[in-house]
Amino acid sequence: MEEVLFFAGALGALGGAVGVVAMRNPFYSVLALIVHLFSLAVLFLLLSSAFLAAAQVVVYAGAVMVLYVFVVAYVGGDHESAWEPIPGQQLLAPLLGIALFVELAIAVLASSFLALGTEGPEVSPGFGDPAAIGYLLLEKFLIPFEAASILLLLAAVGAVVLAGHQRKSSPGEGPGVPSEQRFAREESNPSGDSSQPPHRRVASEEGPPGPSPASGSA
Amino acid sequence: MSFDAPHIDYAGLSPVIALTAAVCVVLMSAVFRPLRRTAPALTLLALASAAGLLIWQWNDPRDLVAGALRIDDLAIAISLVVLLMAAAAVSLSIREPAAEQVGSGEYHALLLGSVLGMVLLAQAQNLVSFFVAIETLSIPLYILCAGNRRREKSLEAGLKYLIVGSLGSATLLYGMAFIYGGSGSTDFAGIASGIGREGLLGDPLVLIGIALVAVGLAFKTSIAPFHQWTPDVYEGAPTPITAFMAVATKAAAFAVFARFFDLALLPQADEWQPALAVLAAASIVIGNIGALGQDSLKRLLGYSGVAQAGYILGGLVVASEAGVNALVFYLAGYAFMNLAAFAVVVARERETIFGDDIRAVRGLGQERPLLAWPLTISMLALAGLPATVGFIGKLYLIEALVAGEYTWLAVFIAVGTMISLAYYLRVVAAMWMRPGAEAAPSAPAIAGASPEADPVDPEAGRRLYLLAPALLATAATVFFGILPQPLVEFAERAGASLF
Amino acid sequence: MTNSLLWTPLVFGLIGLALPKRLTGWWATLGTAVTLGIAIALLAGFDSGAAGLQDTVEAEWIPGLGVEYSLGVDGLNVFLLVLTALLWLGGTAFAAFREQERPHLFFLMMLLAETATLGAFLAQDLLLFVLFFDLMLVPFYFLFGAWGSDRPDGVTASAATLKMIVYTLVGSLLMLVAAIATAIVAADGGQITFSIADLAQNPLGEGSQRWIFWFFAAAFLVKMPAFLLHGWMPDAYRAAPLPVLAVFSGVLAKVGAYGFLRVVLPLFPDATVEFQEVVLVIALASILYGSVMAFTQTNVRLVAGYSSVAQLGFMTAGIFALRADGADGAVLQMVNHGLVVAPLFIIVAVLAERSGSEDLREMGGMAMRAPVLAALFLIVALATLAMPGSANFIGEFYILNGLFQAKIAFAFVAIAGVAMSAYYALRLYQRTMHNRVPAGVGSRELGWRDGVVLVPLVACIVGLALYPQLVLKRTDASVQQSVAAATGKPAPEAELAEEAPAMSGWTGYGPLADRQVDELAAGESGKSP
Amino acid sequence: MSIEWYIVLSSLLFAVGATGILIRRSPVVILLCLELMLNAGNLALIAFSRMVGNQEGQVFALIVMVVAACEVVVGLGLIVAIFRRKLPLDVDELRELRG
Amino acid sequence: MSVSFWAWLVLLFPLLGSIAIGLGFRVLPARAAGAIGTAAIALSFACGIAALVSLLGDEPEARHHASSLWNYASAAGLDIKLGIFVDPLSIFMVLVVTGVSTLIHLYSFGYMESDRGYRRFFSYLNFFVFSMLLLVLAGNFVLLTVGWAFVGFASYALISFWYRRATATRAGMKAFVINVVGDIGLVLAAFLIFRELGSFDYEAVFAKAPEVFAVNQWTIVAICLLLLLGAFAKSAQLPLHTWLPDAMEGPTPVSALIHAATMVTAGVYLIARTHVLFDLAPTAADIAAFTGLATLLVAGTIALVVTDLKRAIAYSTMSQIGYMVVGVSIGAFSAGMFHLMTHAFFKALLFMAAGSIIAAMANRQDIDAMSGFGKAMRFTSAMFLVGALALAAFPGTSGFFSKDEILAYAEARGGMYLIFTVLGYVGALLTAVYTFRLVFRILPGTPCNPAQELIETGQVVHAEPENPATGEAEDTEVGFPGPEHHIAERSWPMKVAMGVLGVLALVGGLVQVPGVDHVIASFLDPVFEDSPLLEVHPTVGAEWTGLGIGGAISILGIALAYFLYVAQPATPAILIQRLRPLHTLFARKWYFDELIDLLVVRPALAIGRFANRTFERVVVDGLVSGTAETVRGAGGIVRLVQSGFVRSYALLLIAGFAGLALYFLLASS
Repeated sequence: MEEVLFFAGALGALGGAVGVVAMRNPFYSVLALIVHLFSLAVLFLLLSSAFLAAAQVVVYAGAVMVLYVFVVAYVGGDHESAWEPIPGQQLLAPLLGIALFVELAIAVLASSFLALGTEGPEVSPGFGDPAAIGYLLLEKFLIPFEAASILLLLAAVGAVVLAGHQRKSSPGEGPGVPSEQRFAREESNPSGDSSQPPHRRVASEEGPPGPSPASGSA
Repeated sequence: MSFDAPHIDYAGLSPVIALTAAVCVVLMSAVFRPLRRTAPALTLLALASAAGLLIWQWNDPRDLVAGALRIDDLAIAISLVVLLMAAAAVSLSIREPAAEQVGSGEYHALLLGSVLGMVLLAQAQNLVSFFVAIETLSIPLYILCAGNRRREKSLEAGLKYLIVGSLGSATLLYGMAFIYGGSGSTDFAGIASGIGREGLLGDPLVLIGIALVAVGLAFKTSIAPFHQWTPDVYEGAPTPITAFMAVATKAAAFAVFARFFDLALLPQADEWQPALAVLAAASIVIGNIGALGQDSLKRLLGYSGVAQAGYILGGLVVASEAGVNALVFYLAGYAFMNLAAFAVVVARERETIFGDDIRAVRGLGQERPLLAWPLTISMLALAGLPATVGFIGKLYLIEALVAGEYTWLAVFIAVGTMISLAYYLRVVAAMWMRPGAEAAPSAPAIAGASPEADPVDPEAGRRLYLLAPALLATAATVFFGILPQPLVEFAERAGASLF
Repeated sequence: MTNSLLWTPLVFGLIGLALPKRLTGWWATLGTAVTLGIAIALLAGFDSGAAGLQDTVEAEWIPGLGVEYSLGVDGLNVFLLVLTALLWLGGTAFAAFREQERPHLFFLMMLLAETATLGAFLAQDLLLFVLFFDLMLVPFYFLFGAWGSDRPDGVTASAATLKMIVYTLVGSLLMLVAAIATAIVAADGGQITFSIADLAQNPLGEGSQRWIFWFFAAAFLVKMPAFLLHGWMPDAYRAAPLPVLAVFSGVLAKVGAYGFLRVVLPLFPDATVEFQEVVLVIALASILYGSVMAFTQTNVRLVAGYSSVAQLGFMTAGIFALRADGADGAVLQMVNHGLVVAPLFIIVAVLAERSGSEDLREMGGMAMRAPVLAALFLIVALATLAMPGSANFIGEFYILNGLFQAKIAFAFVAIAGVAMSAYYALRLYQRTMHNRVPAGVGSRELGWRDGVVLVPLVACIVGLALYPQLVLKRTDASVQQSVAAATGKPAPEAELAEEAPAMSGWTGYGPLADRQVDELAAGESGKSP
Repeated sequence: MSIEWYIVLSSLLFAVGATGILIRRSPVVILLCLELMLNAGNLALIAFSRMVGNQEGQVFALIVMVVAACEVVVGLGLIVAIFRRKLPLDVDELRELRG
Repeated sequence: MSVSFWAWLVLLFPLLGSIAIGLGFRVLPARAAGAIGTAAIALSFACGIAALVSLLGDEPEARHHASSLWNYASAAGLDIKLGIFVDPLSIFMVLVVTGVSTLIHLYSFGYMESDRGYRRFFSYLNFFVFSMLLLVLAGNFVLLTVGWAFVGFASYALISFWYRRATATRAGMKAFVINVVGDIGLVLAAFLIFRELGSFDYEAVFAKAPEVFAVNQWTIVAICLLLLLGAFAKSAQLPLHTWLPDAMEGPTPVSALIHAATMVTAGVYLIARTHVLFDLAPTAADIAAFTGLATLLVAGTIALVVTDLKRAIAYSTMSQIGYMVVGVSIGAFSAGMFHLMTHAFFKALLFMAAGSIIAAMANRQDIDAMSGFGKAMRFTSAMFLVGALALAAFPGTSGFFSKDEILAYAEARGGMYLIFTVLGYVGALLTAVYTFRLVFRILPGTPCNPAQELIETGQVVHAEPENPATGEAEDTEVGFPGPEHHIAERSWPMKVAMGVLGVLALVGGLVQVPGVDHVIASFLDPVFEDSPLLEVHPTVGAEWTGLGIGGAISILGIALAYFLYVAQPATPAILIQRLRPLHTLFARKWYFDELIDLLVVRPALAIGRFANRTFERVVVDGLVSGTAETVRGAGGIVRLVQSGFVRSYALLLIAGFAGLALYFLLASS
């Protein structure tokens, strides 16, 4: 039973991951990541960390992914061209990936930790349940916990700062349209199906007429 | 399962608390219009108080909050360097376009946040707080680098920094995971005892973990070959931010580098010492030859930063008290040298149309001696010429290296210094000497020509908030070059706290 | 005393910044004059005969690193100090008589350079020595670069200077490493000290001596410069402003030779003996190559420059004869060469003003209207070629004698340089002063301004020619000590310096003693791969 | 199911994520790939925590999630800013800084 | 008043004179300079006499005094004092030098009268005398070297006295450099002496030498050969003689003083001075003797054919010095010195007369252009004739006694030394011929234009001065015997000087007539008493036979010359036709200049050019720029890798990790 679950989860996670990397359309990549996250949650469960599994589903698959979807929808998830400007990248990247995996795997398999071969020690039923984690967070890891909260705050501020409007649309907005017009444009297509974002540098050929995010959300 | 609240030593935590509070307060100031202008003042106040509190804790090392942090002289020393740079950055940020676009409040809040991260990092002795701290340090910097959204370069720098930085943290995290797995603990002490266990010493699992962590930290300290973000981000980011992170990030990262490797990973020293030595040598060479013929001063300083990081790493390689002393000393000196240079760059950026191009400082010797001298001395100091703190710093490092039987690395430092003269002196020559061959303008896009231009302030070179940091830093550079003993003792206290 | 000698110039320089432009030059000259006064007082109070240090200053500096602020005077450096002070007075005065752009900076740098140089000579702490050794370059970087002259063929002053700085720092940075290594290896684990005297007490093991020796040697040989390491010299010499060049080649080159005596011989005796021949070969190469180049050059500066290469070769050879007489000669020759080359460059400056060129082919016949200039130049030229009767001759005589007694073959090669020096020095004089006057050369008599600078220097040459014993007497004891440290032969008592009885040479320094040296050296070199 | 399996899986995921960063040019997708790597780290942490039988690893993982979220937020904000600035959303075309 | 006191004074006056004239060159009126100069030398001559007197005061074997002023350079076991050594030999030299110098100063007083560089000339001249005296009085080898080099320099300065003449400066350079080679020989000898004997002092050295060295031990031979190097360079012996003929570029009084009477005989003095060493190294002594012999013959042959008056006399000087060298080398010390003295007299005289004639010729020195001065300038001609007779060893003249004494001694030593006697007489024949060749070409016959003008108008021609060597017009700014020329007939100082010398040249030989008296020998012999060779003594009979042969040969030679140049003036041309190769060989001076040029000068310059054009550029600069380029290139690579592509940065990062991980995996146990 456990094996089945593991392989299911493993396949899901792996598939999701590969999907993220392989999908030409960012929108699909996001979806693939969601699959990946869900199957990871399953693995977490197998590793007797229920709370983490839950958090995974709620925080990630929930909140974060939604954020992604929105942004992709806003900036327009157009396909990226297969054109590779960096010589050798397409060749080296996979090779390095494999090398990376091999090295890590060797490290694991060659390790002399006997425990690696086991399923881990017997643990109390409370292992990894919210209470245990909570205690740890408030006792030993109080500082990281607090720090993380500050970090969240800062990140939020940052997001506002970056994504928010220019404070003063002073000269130097660049030779672009004045801000009002841009607003107008943004209002004009709220779902952001600006499949042709303004001012492109590289003419990227349209991908296969798959369902555009707009239609997807429609 | 009963909740036993950890003992919280508020005195020890006070600097952190102060900074945290400061972040919130400064943010508030952004919300209420009338308080807008007070942000810099508030920030300086916060930094000063934090510094005071740190000094109050001087020479009283102890663990805080269940060993998540440890406040000792190393942490305090590094934190002080960070605070110094932060204060300088605040001063340089006055009238900084980026600050105005981001909004003074947010800008300074983010700056403080990053400082908080660094202070935490300097104290961290637990993997979790280590990781959180390093992220708290980085994320605000990502934002600040992109701060001047009007300039494409700034955004590009932000994005690059974010992507590569996150990649670095991911690596770091993965390494931490392995080390945790190998030692079964997240506390540095626990790790040390864990990996030191009989039969497990030199286990591939742990070693790979070390490799991953090394990469992550090497990235933060811009050690080659993980340095490539450095020149780009330094050039793209708003100059005050560059000035800040050039030193502060390095300082904090090196602090935890030293703490983690010389404390937690000491049992494995024989394995990681050679590796780090090679990295150090690589960044000395790459940094120095990369800086040759750079026209952008910020870029030049970026590459030189890579080289300097290589020197500093030498202090860590030998895993000895002398090494850490040298490291701290050099970082402190580095702060002064860099500050002087960047202050001048900021000034010239604002008063000429050349931006940070080397042509911006041509003929500075006659035009603005008060700006020329700081830049000259900082260049000579970075080149390690005598009567500057740079010389003593190199001396200190070399002494540690030779004592630690890494003489070949010392030779590398010497050779690197020779190469570095070629570009440091080029800047000096531009300031004092007839243009000659320099004159042929190898025209890179002059910032002024593009619509991204920031307003020009012909008087910037006379503004006290730019001159003061430059002159003070210069004075310090020379003073500690001639009477280094105080700084040496400072460094020795710091080093003593690890061994 | 020593302290004031060291810091007076810098203090004057800093005060000078506050003065109005036209005064700075004179203020600086005054400063150098005061320094000279102190130096002479030092010399007057100097106890000849004594081998050890005198007027020492000891103070903690960086106890954390074992670095001490310790200065001292002994036979090795006392005259170099006086020479430094003297030449700087000359150079500064010469510059002060002329309009300088940015005088504040110029004279500040001049005086800073003087302090640094004096420091290098005074330092008795290895690291302090290295520090000053490097520091010397900084002011000269500015002086050469900012006040130097660009060449028509596009080699800018700053470029040439950069070349010089990087090239010479190659040596001195390695020397920094070597110095630290010396101290640490010597201390092995114990309290680190850089005090040269202490380090000399417990020499290092063979192995570490070998490479450390070469690091130091590299630094010194580049500074001189020696054959193959002189790549920086031609450009730098052509770029440099002449008054500065006068002090530069008058004094700085000697620091290298001095370093050998002060540092290398006492600290690395085994390596010294082991590599004696190698260094001698380099020295001979410098002598021959320098001379050959000197008589093919047409640029006056380069003639002087390459002649210095040859001269420094002689000094190196003298030192590495590893005999007291050779080393004595070397020290004497350092002083002489300084005294000769500085006026030479000043004369070059004067000539250039008259002929509007520094090329021999465009000069000539100037003696007619300028007999005084001609006479002074003649004296300088004769001293340069070590005319017997000049102190330079005594210097070379001692050097060659030492070499002859130690390594006869080398002496025969080296002496060829003497003949060549006769040719190039006289050629320099003839081509400028004699023969027909080419067009565009205005032969004018020496102005009193230049005379004031030149005559005293020449007077010193003459004076020393009449009584070289002045130097030898004071240097001998220390030199013997330094050499004895290397060869392991006990240093004879100091009275040798006072009044060497005719036969003492016969008894103590006859063939026997020399054969010992030879065997020693031979044995060592036999061992070395 | 022995811990090794989990670790090997996580390292595989890590490698895939890394590869993704190297071959994808859309900043959004690159962010996703970073997520992959962080999650690989999480998986490793949790597996190890199971192996050594203490929950510190799990807490660590939890914190990592938070951090990841922060990075995402900032990253996306940056992407929006770049989009606003009418620059192409392609990391290869942001290369004014080089040399 | 001790001997050494006087000796110091001897040194002092010329130095003072030189300095006084040199410093006062602006204020002193021209004549005053000349007067001071002459007076200074005269004074020092007087002191020389005084020294002689007080020297004669003490016992013959006690006649050597060393005295030193101060410690010149003594350290590390070397002991070099500023000391002099006075003994009959040095006093003898002092007297010859100062005596002749006084007369030549007097001569110059008139001869150089209208020269721009009048004061400079006397300053140099005094300095030369000082140097020469230093040379002969020096008490140790170092000081000897000093004096040695000083005279070298003085000769340089005076040769290139007319420094606008390219030929003059070149000649000066040549003389100086060759002399420096000689100095080097001396210095090396000094080193070797010090190595073996541990001292530079004459007394110590000569005292110790016999104890330390076995006869003909290689070291002592080496020492002597090195000394000879010095001696030959100075005394223009083969093969280092080439500078002497060129030295004639200098004003004629200079030729008379330096290149005939005094300096060039320094080598002879040196050999005599160090006879102790040469006694220990017979081989070296013989080498010296044979070199002298070769020189005297070669020079004689050349003198037969050169047409430049002064050069011809110069070559005869060479050959006469050859005699002296032979003399002192084979042991005829006093005879050699004696010849040195007489030679000083008549050769100086010859030069003075020649100078007077050349002045009359307006600086032309080509004998082909001269004739008939017998009528034009009676006094000069008379003096020239006297000098010629003495030089040709005409019976009764000074040369007659001195030269033949050397040959007689050689004959007395017998064995291979007979060669010297025989060839010496051959040389004597040559001497007589070439000397009277000059006489018969110049004095008799129909007067040439200048002579004619002199006879008719009593005016000396005022041709535009031109360089006799190149024929280009002189740049008279630095003078030359001046716009008007001075001949003995017109200027009393010249007349006096020549007159005195003429008398000396005639009767000077009478001080040492075999069987009659031997002033010189008895005066000098104490110096050489320790020499085994002193035992050798030609019998009076032998000497007289020798004198007879010598006289006969010289008369024969004169007759031959008369036949060739007066009786049958055509024959020389025919002979030249017949012996074309021989003549060219002589005329080209046995190709010595070419040889040296080929062996020394060209290679040196070639090396210089190579070093300058090739080595410096390629190797030295290559070393610098090469490294610089490499570094710069590497920098280029780094900047290339810094492509701006964030993904390639990531790639490098991960690659870096891969490498690091690999290392750690390998390091793992």
